[in-house]
Amino acid sequence: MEIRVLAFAGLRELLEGPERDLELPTGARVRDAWAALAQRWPALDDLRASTRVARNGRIATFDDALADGDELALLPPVGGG
Amino acid sequence: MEIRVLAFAGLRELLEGPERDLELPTGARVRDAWAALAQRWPALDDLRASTRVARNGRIATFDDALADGDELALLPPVGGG
Amino acid sequence: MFRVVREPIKPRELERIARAGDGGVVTFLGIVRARADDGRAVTGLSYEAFEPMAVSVFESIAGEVRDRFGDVATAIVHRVGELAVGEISVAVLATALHRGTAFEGCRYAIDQLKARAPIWKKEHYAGGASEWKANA
Amino acid sequence: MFRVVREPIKPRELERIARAGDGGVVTFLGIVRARADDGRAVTGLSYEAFEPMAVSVFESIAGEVRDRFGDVATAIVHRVGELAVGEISVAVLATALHRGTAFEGCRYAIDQLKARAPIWKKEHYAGGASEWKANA
Repeated sequence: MEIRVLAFAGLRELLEGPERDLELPTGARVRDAWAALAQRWPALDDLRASTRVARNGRIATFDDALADGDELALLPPVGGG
Repeated sequence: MEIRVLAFAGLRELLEGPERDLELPTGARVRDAWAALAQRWPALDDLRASTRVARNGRIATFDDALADGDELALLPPVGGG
Repeated sequence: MFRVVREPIKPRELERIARAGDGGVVTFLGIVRARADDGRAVTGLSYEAFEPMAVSVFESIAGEVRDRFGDVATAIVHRVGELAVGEISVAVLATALHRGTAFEGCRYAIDQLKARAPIWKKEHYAGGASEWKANA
Repeated sequence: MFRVVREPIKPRELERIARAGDGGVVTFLGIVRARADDGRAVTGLSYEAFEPMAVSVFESIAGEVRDRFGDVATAIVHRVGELAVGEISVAVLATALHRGTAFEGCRYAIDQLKARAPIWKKEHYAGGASEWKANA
């Protein structure tokens, strides 16, 4: 299956762009998407504890299952206001 | 001596105008000015407890002495905001 | 900026008091309501003030805001005359480095203004009656 | 009114949400400061947002304001893109029958926005360095 990864702020810079399409095996969870990205960008490993994720616009956990066509947003610590 | 009385809101309406010049004996206090006004407008008697006074722009008491040329403001309960 | 004015209040003018270091600006606007506290329909309000003393009370309140909450600049503008429903009767702006002090300063200033400023309000009701109304 | 915008924020536009019965309107404006918390001179900020989720968080916050404080209407507008020192980054307006609920609602909304809304800020410093800064 294929998902779309959205990255913001420092994560967007690290991933060299705001969007990445990611091919994952059926049954993959959020943590598998993260691991696939960290394989290519090892600096992600240090950022997992501070990163929240949103699946299709709603806050999710690293244990949540993914489905084909999902949009997975990677959210660094926020700084709005 | 002569003082000027300023009246606001309901007191202004009661005294039929925003300003009244008042002739008082030397040594008169705020309470004497009030009594002189209440002689002409007896409805003032009911309002004394709720009225604050300012002498030359500063909050005063009914015991304060007056001097020639003073400006005595009669302040009903406030309603600003 | 401490003023009693006859013309409509322009809230953004109060922002002029903000300093270069300020990061939070809190504004309170009082609006003429269409209903009195007792439910009667209000057609408009008249405000009057003992103007020099009102301005001096505004200045005192701003000083108390600094004493209590730190480095906060405060502006207070109150309108007098005839006001229609929906118009702004008072604007209080507090500006500070951080939002907490701006919120606290603005709240203190409007609470004190309502309790102490020599300003009076007459409510005009549908049907023609009117009444001077003190703050509770 | 819940928006993420690129153009300068016009705070008075948020007043449109006021209802006929409202007597108190409280507005918070966040302003770009010339100094970072660590004292470095700031030449400007870049904000970016996950826009649909940010708007949805603004709506959730406004619902929480009603649940907690009663009949308060809330508007939230956050700017993104490049902002200069002194410009408005965020405007939060709360309007209610009485001022107490408007103050509480506005304060809750900006506090929650800062904690939860998917919006990020990069500080640009004199000399050319820049850094993403999370809220404390």
